[in-house]
Amino acid sequence: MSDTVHEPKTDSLFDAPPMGEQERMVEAILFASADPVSVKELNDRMPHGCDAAEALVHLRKRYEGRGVHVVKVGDAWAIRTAADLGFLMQRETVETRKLSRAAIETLAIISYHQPVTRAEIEEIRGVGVSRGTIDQLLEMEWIRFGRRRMTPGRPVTFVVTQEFLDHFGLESARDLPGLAELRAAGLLESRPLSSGMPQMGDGDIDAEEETDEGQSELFED
Amino acid sequence: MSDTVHEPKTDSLFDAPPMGEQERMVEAILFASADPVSVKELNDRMPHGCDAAEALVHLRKRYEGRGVHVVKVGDAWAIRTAADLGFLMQRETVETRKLSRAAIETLAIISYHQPVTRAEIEEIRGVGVSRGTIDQLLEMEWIRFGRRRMTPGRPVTFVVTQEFLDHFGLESARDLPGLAELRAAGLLESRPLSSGMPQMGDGDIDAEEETDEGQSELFED
Amino acid sequence: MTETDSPELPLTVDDRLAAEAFVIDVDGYEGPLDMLLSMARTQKVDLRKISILDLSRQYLAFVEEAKTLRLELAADYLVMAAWLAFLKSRLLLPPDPTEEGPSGEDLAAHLAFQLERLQAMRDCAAKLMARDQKGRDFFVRGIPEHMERVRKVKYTATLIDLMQGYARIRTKDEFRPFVMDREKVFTMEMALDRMRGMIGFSGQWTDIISYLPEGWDDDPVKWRSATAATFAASLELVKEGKAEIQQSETFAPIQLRRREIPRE
Repeated sequence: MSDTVHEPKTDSLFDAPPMGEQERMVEAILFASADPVSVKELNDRMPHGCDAAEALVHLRKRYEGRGVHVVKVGDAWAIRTAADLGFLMQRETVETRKLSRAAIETLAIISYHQPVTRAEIEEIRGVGVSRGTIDQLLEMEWIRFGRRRMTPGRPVTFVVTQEFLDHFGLESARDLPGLAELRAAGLLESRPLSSGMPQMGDGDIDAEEETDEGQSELFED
Repeated sequence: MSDTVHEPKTDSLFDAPPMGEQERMVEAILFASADPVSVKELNDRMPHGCDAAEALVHLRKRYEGRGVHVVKVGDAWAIRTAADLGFLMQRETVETRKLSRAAIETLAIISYHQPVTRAEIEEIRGVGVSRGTIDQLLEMEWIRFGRRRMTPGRPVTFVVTQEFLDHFGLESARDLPGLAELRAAGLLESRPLSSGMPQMGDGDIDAEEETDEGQSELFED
Repeated sequence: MTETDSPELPLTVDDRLAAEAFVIDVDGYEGPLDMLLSMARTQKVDLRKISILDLSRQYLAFVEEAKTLRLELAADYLVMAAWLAFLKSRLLLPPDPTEEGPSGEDLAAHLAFQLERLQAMRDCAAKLMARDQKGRDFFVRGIPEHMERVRKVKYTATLIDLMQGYARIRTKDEFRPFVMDREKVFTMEMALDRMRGMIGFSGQWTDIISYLPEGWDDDPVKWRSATAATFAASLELVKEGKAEIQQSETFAPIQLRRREIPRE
């Protein structure tokens, strides 16, 4: 499946449409979809030999400064209205459920520390994380399960989703505000102390490896 | 409400935004609205003093020849995929299926006996031939209409096509193996039918296929 | 909320207001670390230069006060209090070289790190929520066009299919490659089929030989096969409760008749 993307163009039986046409096609597909569309899917939907990635570069430029923008969301693309025109859209505004302080903090911790285990979240917050908080974030599709940590107990980790990036207008989790500064300050390291500190979570934080895996496997699949 | 539309611009306390801005606003509103938006509604939603009708003229021009168009729907406006790119909104999945027994038999009779009328096919098969079977073979372009038979009723005949020959790797229908060759190849049983032998299920098949008109015959499994 | 209805607590109004404030505050904190963090903020210094000793004293004082006010404190707060008391003693007493584990300073530094990290995450959360959000500041396509799935079926057949199909018609029989010639075999299924249709009319005892199909009684091989199959089928019908079978003596004719359905 995935090898169709980088198929050399010389394999093509027919010539790919001119780039201007390809740009139109990408434009039509992105306009038609409320959800971001991956480059792979664009290529799959466009005629053989098309290069959606290149067409996207042109299209993005074309919409600069316009009422709608071409935005990158993870490895996918979408068209979104310009944020400065939000005031025109009261009618379209969706009432989002008010998130609790615990949920907001948990979300921030997951986004900056991902992949992160529940015990690690609890260690950072110094308080247990209720199942409801995690469930709410999972239900909103802002977080999902990542790989299991290869430590005793093989705890599950949490990572943020494409929907999270889309919702907050982020190209990738690397673009989170202040990420570089936090890392430079060592505040994204997992720094367990071998004894003494009271543990709020499952108590197996000590067992977690000390390596700073944060942000290294943002996009697992 | 309705008198706001034609309000003279001189009444405005503030200057209306520049036309470029107004165009951006119309663009964003049309993009995000779930329904087509009338000029009146555009004006209502845009800052005081805006002229949505004029902005629409500009916007419409801007999208000329693009992948999406600004179109009038009744007395309202919407953004729609360019008609020539409709194919991008479809995903085709091709599934390969074996031809039904009825279709294969009908095809076989046509290929061995062409040109052949429907009545003759039915006589040879000993079973009625449904319209669906003939239509399917016509649609696949494996058979086509031949000359009309110069007999009462002037029935149409069927013959196989070049497409058929290509698919089966035949130069002409005369290359099809004859009965003797079929027998020699073990495809024909030479055993004569014993009249006293109960014909297991034979009668059933006839009855079944005869009632089995149309589509249902196409899918054997 | 009258003021004189709790004689066992000789507290002033101020005391009680303060106590209520504590309850509310504890509820408002997201755990002991959060409470420590807000206490630390009152020191109004860089979190890295915070005095953990002061903070411990402040926290322990709060817990003491909560006790005198008979407030129920969550276990987390008490565990933290115990740990801070331990930390305080470590920080105040000269280090014991025989003791294992991290020093008081290490523990204090770690607590400071935790507070700083929690504060950082709080700031991040605020920055995140202050971003332009989908459905509030920017919007998705209002009329998304759903992708249509067009299912196209392609039919195919091979030359062998075609020839087998033709062979089938020309022999008016099911095409059965690689099947043994069973011309002279009358199977039990065939016999059963035949007898099922006939048994209903057989109210009298009838020799099962009369059930043999036409044309199967002249060839001995066929006769044997047909007789065996008919006999087996007879037993099957009896087993199903559709017929009764009898034989007066050895080698006498075997007789069969319909079984009357008993009325219930």
